[in-house]
Amino acid sequence: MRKDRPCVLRVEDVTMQFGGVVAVNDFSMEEYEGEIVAIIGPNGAGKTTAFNVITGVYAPTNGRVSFNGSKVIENFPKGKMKKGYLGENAGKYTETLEPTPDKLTALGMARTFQNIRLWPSMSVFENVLIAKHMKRTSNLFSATFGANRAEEIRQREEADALLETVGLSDVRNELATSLPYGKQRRLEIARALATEPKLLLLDEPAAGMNPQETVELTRFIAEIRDQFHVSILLIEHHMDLVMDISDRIYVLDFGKMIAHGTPTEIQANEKVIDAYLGVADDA
Amino acid sequence: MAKTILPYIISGISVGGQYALIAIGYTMVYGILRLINFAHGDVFMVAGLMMVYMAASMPLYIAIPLMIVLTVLLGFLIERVAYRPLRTAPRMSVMISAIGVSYLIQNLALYITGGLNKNYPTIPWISDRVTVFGMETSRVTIITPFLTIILVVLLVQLINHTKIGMAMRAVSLNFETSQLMGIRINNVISATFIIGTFLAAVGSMLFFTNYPGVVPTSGAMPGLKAFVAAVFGGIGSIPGAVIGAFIIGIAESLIKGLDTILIVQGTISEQIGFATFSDAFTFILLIIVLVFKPTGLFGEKTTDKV
Amino acid sequence: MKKILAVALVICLVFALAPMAFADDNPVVKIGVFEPQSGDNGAGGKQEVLGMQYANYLTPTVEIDGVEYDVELVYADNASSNDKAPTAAQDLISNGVSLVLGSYGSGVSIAASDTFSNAGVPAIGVTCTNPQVTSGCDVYFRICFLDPFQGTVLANFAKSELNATKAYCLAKLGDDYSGGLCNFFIEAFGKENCVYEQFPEGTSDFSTYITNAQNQGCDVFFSPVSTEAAAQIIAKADTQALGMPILAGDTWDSNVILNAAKGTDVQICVTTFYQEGANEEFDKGIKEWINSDKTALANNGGNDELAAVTVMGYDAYYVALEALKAAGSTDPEAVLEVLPALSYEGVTGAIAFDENKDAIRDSAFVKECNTETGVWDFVTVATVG
Amino acid sequence: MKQEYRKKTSWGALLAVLVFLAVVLWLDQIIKPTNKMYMLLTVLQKGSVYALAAVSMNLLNGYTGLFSLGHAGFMLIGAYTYAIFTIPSSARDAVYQYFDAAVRFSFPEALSGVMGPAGTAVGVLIAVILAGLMAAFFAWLIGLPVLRLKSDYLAIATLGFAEIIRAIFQWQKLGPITNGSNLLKNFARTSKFKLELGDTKLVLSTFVPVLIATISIIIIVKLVNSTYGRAFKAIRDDEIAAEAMGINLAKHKMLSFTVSSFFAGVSGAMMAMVLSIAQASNFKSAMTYEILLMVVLGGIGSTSGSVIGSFLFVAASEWWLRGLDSGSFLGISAPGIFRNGFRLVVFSIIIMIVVLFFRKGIMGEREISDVLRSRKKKAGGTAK
Repeated sequence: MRKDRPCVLRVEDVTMQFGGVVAVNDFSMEEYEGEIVAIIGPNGAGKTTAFNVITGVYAPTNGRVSFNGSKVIENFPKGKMKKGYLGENAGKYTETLEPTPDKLTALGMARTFQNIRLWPSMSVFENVLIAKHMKRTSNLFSATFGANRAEEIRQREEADALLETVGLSDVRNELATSLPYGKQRRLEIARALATEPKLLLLDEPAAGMNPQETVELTRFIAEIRDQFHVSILLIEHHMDLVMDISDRIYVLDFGKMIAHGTPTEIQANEKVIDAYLGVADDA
Repeated sequence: MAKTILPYIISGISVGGQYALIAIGYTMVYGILRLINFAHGDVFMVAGLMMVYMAASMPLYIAIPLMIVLTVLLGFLIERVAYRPLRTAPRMSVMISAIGVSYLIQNLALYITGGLNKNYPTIPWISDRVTVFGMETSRVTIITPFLTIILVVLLVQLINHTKIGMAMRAVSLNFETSQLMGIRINNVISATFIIGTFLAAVGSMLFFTNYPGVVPTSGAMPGLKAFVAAVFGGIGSIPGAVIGAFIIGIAESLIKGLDTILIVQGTISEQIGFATFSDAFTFILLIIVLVFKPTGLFGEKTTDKV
Repeated sequence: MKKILAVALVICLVFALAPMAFADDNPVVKIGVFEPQSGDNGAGGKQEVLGMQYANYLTPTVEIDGVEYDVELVYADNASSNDKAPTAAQDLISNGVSLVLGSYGSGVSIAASDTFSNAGVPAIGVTCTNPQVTSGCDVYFRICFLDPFQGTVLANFAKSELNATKAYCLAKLGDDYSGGLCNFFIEAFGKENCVYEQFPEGTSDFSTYITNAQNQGCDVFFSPVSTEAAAQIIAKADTQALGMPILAGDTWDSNVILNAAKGTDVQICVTTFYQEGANEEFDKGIKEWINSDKTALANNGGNDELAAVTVMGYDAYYVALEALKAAGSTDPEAVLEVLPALSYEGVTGAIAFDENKDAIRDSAFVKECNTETGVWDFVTVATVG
Repeated sequence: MKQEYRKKTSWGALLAVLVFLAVVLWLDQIIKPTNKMYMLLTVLQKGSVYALAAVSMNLLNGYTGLFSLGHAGFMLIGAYTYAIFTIPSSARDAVYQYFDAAVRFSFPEALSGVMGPAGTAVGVLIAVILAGLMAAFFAWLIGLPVLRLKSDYLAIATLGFAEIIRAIFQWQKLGPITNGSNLLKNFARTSKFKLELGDTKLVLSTFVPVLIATISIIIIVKLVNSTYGRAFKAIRDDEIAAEAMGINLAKHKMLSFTVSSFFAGVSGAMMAMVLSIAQASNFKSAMTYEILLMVVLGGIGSTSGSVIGSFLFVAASEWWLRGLDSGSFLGISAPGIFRNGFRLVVFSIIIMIVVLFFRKGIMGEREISDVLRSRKKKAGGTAK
């Protein structure tokens, strides 16, 4: 644990209910600068839901998320939810703060998706370039009438540089969705990096990859942490990868956090072995 | 007061019943295909036109069943030709196809009728004049709501208690899964279109008996309003569509009479011109519903998956 | 690539076809018929055209400056729609017409007036009664009376003959004819005694408007709307026992109304340009012609009951011939020059133009529908003193 | 592999545009209204109106993926704004026949008093821009509630708004401003656009609408190629990914919606100018459908496609297929079949064929420049 460093992400008592289903229940976690933290758990444990709450896709039923020391998401049960709320921390939070995902991205969070979501009609280069849109200083008029030329050139160069770094320069003008699977994953990460994040959230980056590709990816993730000075939060099923690169691991089961600790601790944890490793061998 | 308002309510209920019969077609198709079948209103108009031409050359007891059969056939064909090939295409393409079909039907009708108003044949008995609560009106006004409700009850029975009905419910819940479960999607969709157009054909008979002029654009507005009724009630829900249709029918009728009602009441002294908004009001209602309760009165909430 | 080729092919085709249209050098003089053949006023427009066709059938040639010309009627359908009107008008102009007749319905004439004026092609309004038709355009003439006149006649008739004290006026939204006529009626009848409502396009439910009239205690129902709407209003007035006479303008002088009103107990009075029977010989001739021509019969609504607009169309054709003769040329400019001084004795009366390019007419016929026999009964000739 | 970003001013394209404008100006002088070929000018005039309308709709439906059917409503606002502010004071009372006109100000008139003949042109220009701004303002008001709605709900809500706008503009109570449901006329219109240079009169009837459309379309193309245009496309391709990459959906959808409506308003003003009348009852949803079909014909997501689509649509329906309505077509004479309305039937069948079998339309998502470039490549052998 790197508690000496500032806390990048703090999640407190986050609960997400859909009707009567509690997808995430009182989940709390923190991540410190420069860490790679993994969330693991069997299918349906609520990992992606937790991700979606942190990135602002869903407004949580209850709980709070702080980013870089300031509160960014907060909610408490109200309306229909108030009656049906099944969590334990009702009344603890009193504010409603529900930013849209783009606001969080602007603050420095960037993510990838479990089922790759590249922009299909656009080239590899454009996919990265558009992620730079957020960093623009131009407005609609200056952009339309070409008054932002300097910025446009700079962003294009940055995008090209990024592609160079992640090793996708050779497919720069290909259609994003025509790339092989592994490269699409890599492009998605590059696109997220283009927003210049402090925290990178990777949703099952190794899903569907062969062992060879997984090894490469493991190295790649470690590389980008160092090169771009980002903290990384990832969901993953590939235990080799997780155990290899994670500094700490949180384990979810049925929406509840059942354990957290270093990879060695987790590997030794009885609960985890019962609930997860014992039941499902890593995929 | 009651005597002033009653005629508007009765006329509104009658129009509402006719909208309801069209709205069911919209709501069922949307429930299954997620498609606004823009051509549905035009099918309704074609049913009216067919009746005009057929009644001129054959007795009504042949013309009416034949008209219904042909209308159903048309609905079936439209699905086959214009929607089925686009089953896997984006939703926008299908909607554009629906708009294209609507455009084609209207232009075809314009060509055949020469753009002239066609007078709907008088169907005996239902178009007779009757007196209700001291108010003169035609019999069709009175029987429409009852007929509508009977048909809807029958339809709900069909959907709840027959195999095809169960299949329809399954498909509307989840298209892909039902397909995997061995439900013959195409048959279910065809059945939906057949039921929808059948009701539209019956509705057209009542509507045009009440308002006996058929022009190529006759179907557009009632169609749009019926769709709004379906959205209002919660798209996919048949009782919702029916209730929505009645609300819209009555509201529309009251809006047209609002100036008069207020003047008779003494609230205002001169015309304000609310009648101008009789069509627009339907859409105001629609937007209010969409903004505040996007799933309508009886619709179910769905969440997008990320 | 294939698509580009296809597009190129289409363009070539068009340019190959275009010159065909130029090769037309017979001694033909073209008269444009700017009338609705479809849409709301399609039925009325067709009846007006009938008169011109009959006149053309009787007099297919005209001698201009010593040369015998064949008269060709060139049609353009303005579809009763103001936005289609300018294109239809342009179509006639590009076809090289010497002058234009029409239209039934004032809105389309107003809409097209700019096009005519821009090209300098004179137009003669046959039954468009709105003042704006001629006041806003330097090439538009007209052979019928105007709405201020007609509205006053109708208002006077309602007051004195029908003893009405409160009138319900119904017009179509955005329709210059019905809206204008209602306005002038209201002006003459007294604003405080009138209820004025407008129905949007595509309205099929007139029952509410009838209820409105009943609820507000009106005693005359003034609705100078298109014949399409009229048929429905009459049907509803019958089933809802309207209980007051319906009054309308010249458009209602049509067998569409007679067919709709036959067998009902609705009282209908209209003002119009012509009373059937005023010229026996003409009546007989045109009826024979209508009955002998299947299309004409269909266009007249299936029987030979004459509409006033048909007779006006007939007169308009001869006014056009007179103008061509007087001009001694087929050039639109020459025709335009002679029009102001032109006069002609037509079936509907003497026709001459005043300084506003309007017909000098001071009388209108009032007719009432006989719901038993389904014909018009003559009531009176009305003038404004 | 890495390519230098070059400024996308293509001199070839600019030259082509200038030549085109010059040809239009020349045609304007030689073809008189009584000429058979005047239809060509009519097609150019109306075509440019619809081209701008289609391109602006394409910006929304094709590039941003927002299926909106409210275009006719915004065009109506544009047409009315333009008309109301360009009616000369001498003609006001004749136009507002039944009302006491509330607006008595005309830009061309006021400015021609200050700047002479040039003022008229500036006045017209200001009125056109104002027409766009009004439409954009209404779009902003409407967009606040409806842009949150998803695909077909958005379509039906915007369709509804267009109908509401139409009803408002027909309302008798607003008569002093809108002339009730009656038509507006006598405002500055293309048939009166002339430039007097000494003795020679330069007719500008076709040139002006074509020029306005050209400039507007160039601006839209520039927008589409800018960083904002890319953001719009990202929203179309995948809304969730776009939002995750920091693109503010609400803001960008609203931008696209208002810009699209601005140009819809401008095209509405042009429509008034070309038709020389403006009336609310003309701006029905059928107009929106027609524009949508033009976009589809040209290929959704292609600006050049929309332009080609609308010119083809207008030319076919106003000119080439006219014979289908009047008895003989391509030398075949069959008055029984080729009668009124047949043209539209044939036309709608063609459109259905495009919709069903050539779903990409004429251009797909490509632009003219792409097509030319790929041809050049082919011509140049394998050179990259």
